[in-house]
Amino acid sequence: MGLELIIPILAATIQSGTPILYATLGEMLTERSGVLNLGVEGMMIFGAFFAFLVSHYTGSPWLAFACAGILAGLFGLAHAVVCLVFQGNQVVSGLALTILGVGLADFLGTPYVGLSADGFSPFSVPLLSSLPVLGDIFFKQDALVYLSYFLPFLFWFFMNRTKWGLAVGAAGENPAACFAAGLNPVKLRWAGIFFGGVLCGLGGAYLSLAYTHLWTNNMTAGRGWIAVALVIFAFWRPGRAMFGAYLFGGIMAFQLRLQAVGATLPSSLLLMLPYALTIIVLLFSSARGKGRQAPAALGVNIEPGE
Amino acid sequence: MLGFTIEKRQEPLKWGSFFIFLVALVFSLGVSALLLAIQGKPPFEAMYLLWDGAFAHDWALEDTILKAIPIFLCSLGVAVCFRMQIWNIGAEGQYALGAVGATWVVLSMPEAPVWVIMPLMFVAAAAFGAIWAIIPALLREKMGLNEIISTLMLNYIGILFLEFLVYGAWKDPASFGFPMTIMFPDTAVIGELFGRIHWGILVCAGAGIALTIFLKHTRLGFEIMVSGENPRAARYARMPYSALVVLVMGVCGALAGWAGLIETSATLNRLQPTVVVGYGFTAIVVAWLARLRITSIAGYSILLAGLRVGVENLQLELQVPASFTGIMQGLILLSVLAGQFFNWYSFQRSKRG
Amino acid sequence: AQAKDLKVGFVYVSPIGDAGYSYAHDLGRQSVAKMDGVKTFYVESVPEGADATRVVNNMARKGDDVIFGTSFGYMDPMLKVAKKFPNTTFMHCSGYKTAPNMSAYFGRMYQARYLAGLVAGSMTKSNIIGYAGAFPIPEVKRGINAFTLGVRAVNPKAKVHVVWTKTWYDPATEKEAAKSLIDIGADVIAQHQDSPGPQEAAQEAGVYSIGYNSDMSAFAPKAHLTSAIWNWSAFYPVVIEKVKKGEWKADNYWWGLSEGVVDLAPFGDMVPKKVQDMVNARKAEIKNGTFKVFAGPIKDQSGKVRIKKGEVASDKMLTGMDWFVEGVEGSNQ
Amino acid sequence: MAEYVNKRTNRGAFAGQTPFVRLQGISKHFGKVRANHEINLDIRPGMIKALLGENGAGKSTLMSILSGRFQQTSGDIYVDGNLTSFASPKDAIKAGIGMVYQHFMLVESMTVAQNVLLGQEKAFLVSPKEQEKEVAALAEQYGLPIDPAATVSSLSMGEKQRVEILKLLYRDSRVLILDEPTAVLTPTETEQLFEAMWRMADQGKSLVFISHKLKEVMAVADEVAILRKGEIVDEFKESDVPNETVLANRMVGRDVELSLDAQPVEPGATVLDVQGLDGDGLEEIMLSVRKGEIVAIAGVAGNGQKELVEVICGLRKPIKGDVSILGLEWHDFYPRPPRKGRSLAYIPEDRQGLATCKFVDLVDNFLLTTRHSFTTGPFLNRSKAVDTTVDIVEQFNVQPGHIDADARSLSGGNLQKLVIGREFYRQPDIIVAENPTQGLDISATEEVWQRLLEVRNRAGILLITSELNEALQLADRIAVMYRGRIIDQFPKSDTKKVDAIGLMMAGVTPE
Ligand SMILES: Nc1ncnc2c1ncn2[C@@H]1O[C@H](COP(=O)(O)OP(=O)(O)OP(=O)(O)O)[C@@H](O)[C@H]1O
Ligand SMILES: Nc1ncnc2c1ncn2[C@@H]1O[C@H](COP(=O)(O)OP(=O)(O)OP(=O)(O)O)[C@@H](O)[C@H]1O
Ligand SMILES: [Mg+2]
Ligand SMILES: [Mg+2]
Repeated sequence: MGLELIIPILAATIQSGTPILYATLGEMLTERSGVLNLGVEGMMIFGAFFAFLVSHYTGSPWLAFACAGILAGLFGLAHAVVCLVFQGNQVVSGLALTILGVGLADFLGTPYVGLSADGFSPFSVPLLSSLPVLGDIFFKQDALVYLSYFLPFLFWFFMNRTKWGLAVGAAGENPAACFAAGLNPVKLRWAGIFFGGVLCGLGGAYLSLAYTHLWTNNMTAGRGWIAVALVIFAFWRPGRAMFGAYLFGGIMAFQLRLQAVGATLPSSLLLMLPYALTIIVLLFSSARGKGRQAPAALGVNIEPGE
Repeated sequence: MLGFTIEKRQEPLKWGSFFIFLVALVFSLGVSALLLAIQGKPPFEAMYLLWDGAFAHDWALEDTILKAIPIFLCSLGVAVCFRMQIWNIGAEGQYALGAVGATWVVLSMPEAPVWVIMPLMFVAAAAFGAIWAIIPALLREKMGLNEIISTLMLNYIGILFLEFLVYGAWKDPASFGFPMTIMFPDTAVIGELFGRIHWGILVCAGAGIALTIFLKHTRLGFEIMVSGENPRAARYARMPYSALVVLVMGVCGALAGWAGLIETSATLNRLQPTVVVGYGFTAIVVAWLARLRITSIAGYSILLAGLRVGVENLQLELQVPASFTGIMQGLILLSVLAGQFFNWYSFQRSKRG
Repeated sequence: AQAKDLKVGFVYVSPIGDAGYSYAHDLGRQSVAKMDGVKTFYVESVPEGADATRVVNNMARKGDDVIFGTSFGYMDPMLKVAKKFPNTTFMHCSGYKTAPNMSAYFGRMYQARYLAGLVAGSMTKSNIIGYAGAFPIPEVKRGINAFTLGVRAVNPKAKVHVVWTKTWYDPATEKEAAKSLIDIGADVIAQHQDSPGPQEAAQEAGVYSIGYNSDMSAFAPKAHLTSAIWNWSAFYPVVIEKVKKGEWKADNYWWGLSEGVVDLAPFGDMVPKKVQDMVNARKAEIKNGTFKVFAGPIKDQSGKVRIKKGEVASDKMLTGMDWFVEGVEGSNQ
Repeated sequence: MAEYVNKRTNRGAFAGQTPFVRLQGISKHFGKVRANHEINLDIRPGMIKALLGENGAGKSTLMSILSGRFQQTSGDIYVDGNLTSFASPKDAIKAGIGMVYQHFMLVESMTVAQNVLLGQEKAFLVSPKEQEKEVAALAEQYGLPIDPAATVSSLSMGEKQRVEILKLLYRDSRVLILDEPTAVLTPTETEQLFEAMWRMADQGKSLVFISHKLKEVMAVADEVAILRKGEIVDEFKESDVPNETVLANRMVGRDVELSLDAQPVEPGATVLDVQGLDGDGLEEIMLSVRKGEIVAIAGVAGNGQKELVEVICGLRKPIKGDVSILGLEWHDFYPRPPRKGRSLAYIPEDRQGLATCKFVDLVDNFLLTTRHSFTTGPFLNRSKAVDTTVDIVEQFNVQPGHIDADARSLSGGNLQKLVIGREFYRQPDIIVAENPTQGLDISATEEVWQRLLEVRNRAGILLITSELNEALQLADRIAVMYRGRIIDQFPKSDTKKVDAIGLMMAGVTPE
């Protein structure tokens, strides 16, 4: 494969990695606040549907993008009610959220299948896009991709350099300490779940506004689960989330092109590649023991009156 | 703030917990009915149809139980892992591998008599499922690889492996190119026991009882319980922690493998990709709802199976879309989960102003 | 004259909201529902296998007079149930087994595919045509083969590259598959999935596209050459009419262009008049039976002759078509 | 043993001022448990008030109410004479009240500065440099040296405590509550803490000091209040604090002996022999324990004791050197699970996290290390274990004696008694006890010491302690550890060396 095929693969890598990147950062934020939310898939598809819906009726992709995030975040709050108020098990609640979200999006979305809506299209960034190689890979994408370039840094900055970010992190590491310091870890977790949900919704919106300009049922097709896995893969660090999302998207893009050039391997085997490689890459990095630990209180509910 | 404070109970509710469960169930059914009413469907009739299609007739109950069998087996295994705080979400892949293992036996000795082929199918399904579970167990213990991620990825790989075989080497030449193996010979089919219920249900009963005894009354069961409660204490008490991890994962894989075998042999009579329909994920939900208790797992398996079966009746009679199953399932889960709160806590009118 | 309504049930493999295969069947159901003295029912998202048996069984038990199962995997389940309900009429789509009260039926989509192939072969400049396939099953492979035969009939140098997505409706992946084909130089993209993702990819890249299921021109007005489309409304009401009149008998219904079950969507403006005329002429020949798509000699990928000169592929061979014709590039698994 | 010299300078300066805080009729119930009952207490500026009481007397609960973590069932809190109520620690912090909990409330993965400023950052954007500067200045002001940029997980217990205190000082707390602050500290660290406390009191702050160590209470406290079963039974002002014995008797409600009579026993065979153990921070460790003797390893926590104990107890593989236990090489001894006879018993410092399972009942906790004595074939004979647990609970005076209660419902002292009873059940030949009385009250401490002395007749004991007093009370031989090495070993009778232990612990070798 020559450069003329590698550049499109890398450009496609970024595109297919972007929705996963948004969702991974969303789940990462929620987990950093100490809550495991396996409802990523549900929130993503919720976001994808409402993004499409709003754009279809208003013709404004940006408005649609924002609405998708907010609505997905609100939807995610069901998880907060169950886990933060009623002390429900986070694993089941998240699974339930996925089941409910996929069901609702399906239920509400059926009349809109096959319609189209305005969305984001690629444009070249002046100057930067004329860079050799890099320009073609990074700077001929759509606005949401450009936005996502900043996201890991913003995430890092928020968690490490802002008052609220540090507080959210404390709620995930040691809610009792957080409480004793005069903060309210339960409120912080509400925020973690909401804004995590917002990011997941934005990831979903990317699928129906930028990746395609369409809505169909089951549009997320398992990407939410990949995001959950990538949070662990990334050791809860935003920079590595970017790496993980692009790695995954890259292998996906690569295997399709391998088929396109006429490889005769059975497609089942090629499709295994992204999953197998995720394990292998993770093995190498965890063997080197370079992981940040999971938030210490991840998945543990804050009991009332403690 | 609202004039109420939350009090922790000294003892969890016993019979009250069943009542709470019923209230939560009724609540979620009420919300579902409301959704239907908004759509202009008759809500009470809908709830009746749901009941009718899932439990009210012999055939309905049979359908429900048939569907509950694989869910129960997967859920048993998942619950054992969760008891040890091993987050195995790979039952789906282990189920697929079990189906592959059983089919492998059938394809390699289609002529063998039933007393050879059947036991070997069970051995192979258990072994294949167990291997698929033990890989992540070993990766976890030897290389420190998080098992959530490895079991999740192995789900995809296992299912694709099944597809690889069925689309390729194992394809029935007489299937007109469709991805399916040959029909199993009668010797390899799990037969009916009473009504349409096949004797796979005996496997469930056996596995349930054996597992209860194992967990409650054996030393290994005790060690698993302690390792789940406090892994550090397990190490302190010199329990073979890594070996236990491999053991519970192996048990889960074997049980999920059997579920795959039973589904392939008893209901499909051949292997095809559609054997994989998400029982492994439903099992996780069931295990948690049942709070990892084996008797409750049986109950919740039947409940969730009944829901899936009953909603078809809704579709047939009221043209409610299939996605409504998901909505109802999600609502029931969330409200039962929230309701469990009252097992341990109560709201008390606060004494201070 | 309506003593009792005729009850007709449909079983779909995917949600009818998929804008594709099940949706097309459901349009057919809707035209049945408009008939006098007929009531329709359906269950969607029924997995092939055990669930299908249960659903078909329940429909029969509830007194449906005619049951349509629209996916290949329903064949054995329907056969099982058909034995138990001899007074119910069973119609199974895309299979080959029949019973005294069960027919097989399908549409000759490959005829429309062949015509689409003629268009694609005339329009390509790079001589590379991309084809995004769903699953490597005979129905899809038959379509790819017919399409390729069409392409090579007008352009023997052209090749058809196939990418499998293993999805029926994942717009993102399907679009990505189309992009991967465009990256290797394809300038016409055809598809056999239900989402218009590949159409979008073609439009964005400025290449041509060919749709499937229904007229997909709305999604890619600048790229869309034509679509190979289903029209089940031409079939279902006819069957019901037969049942009502008591004329129904078990058979193998394979309807095609001539009955209107499959068709080609209107051409895009960019298709030259000359090409349109050529395709329409061939269409007429197929309709009146003077032209057969799978008429020998036809070689497979390895150059081996599969259909000898002077022979025409039987329906049985078409049903189980598991190889690619010469000119297809890619794995057939 | 070092006597603390009170270095307060202006104790009298705040006399007669109105109390910062007045508690009136405070009661607190946990379900049926009455943790506090009708408590009245004044906390006055410039005073160090000691709270004394047995385990479970209600000290921590009372202070948690004051710091806003718990809400009282009834009763009033007055701050500066005004009735107030605290819905959360936030309110208490605002009122100037802060607490250092027995189990530190720190975010281990954050830096010292981040922890100190947590929830108190002045601006939305946070600059680590600024934060560190600020914390360094504060530390300087109160004489609490610490590296503000260090990650908390890398700190010693004493340093963590300093972070906790800095947190309170940063919040301008006027009332600082310290719950058993010295339990985890080394003598030097304790001394530093006291100096800091005096300095704070001299600046007019109020301090509440909870401790089980009467010597410390006598040294630092201006006032003493004694709790028993949730009620205040005695209060002493500055002038009339009585002596240790009286305090102890008031606390327990009966006469207590404050010292033991440890008659030496004739030592027998060697049960533990460590030769040239190296690696994991350890250097050339030579150590042996014989039956009938108690060898104490004294030293500041974090000087390799943990690693040494883990190797001896089988939780860590020896990297280099020989460890032989009961005549068997480490690798021959350790594949075996714990069994009755010819075995080693380990009484870890972390009773709740390591030695027991919190959410499991006493029988299962008993079975933890004795399970092989109750196994037939693959099965576990639980009914036999129930009988034995009942015996042990009775014999070792574990209160309350419900064997179907969870381990977490036991107080620290009673849990320790259960652990000791369990470990002795196997009739071990060697016992490794790690700070066995940490956090225990006087009577529980006394009981544990007695048990260890009794068992010496048939076992050798390795005692790891950071408390000099404990080593002196129990040991026949003392080894001092510093930076992974044993820098000296001597019998207790060598008074000259015994006097120099404090210096040795700081790495200074006499001569
Ligand atoms: N969260 C709680 N839930 C139930 N009971 C509790 C709780 N906290 C404390 N108690 C009970 O309240 C009583 C007082 O406990 P507290 O911790 O205040 O004692 P303490 O004097 O601090 O003991 P120690 O000297 O061991 O620290 C005990 O009987 C204890 O069992
Ligand atoms: N969640 C709880 N439910 C019931 N009792 C509890 C709970 N948490 C704590 N307790 C009780 O509170 C008491 C005090 O708890 P704490 O953690 O202070 O232990 P402690 O007795 O002070 O032991 P130590 O001083 O060794 O830490 C314990 O004796 C225990 O009985
Ligand atoms: Mg206390
Ligand atoms: Mg205590």
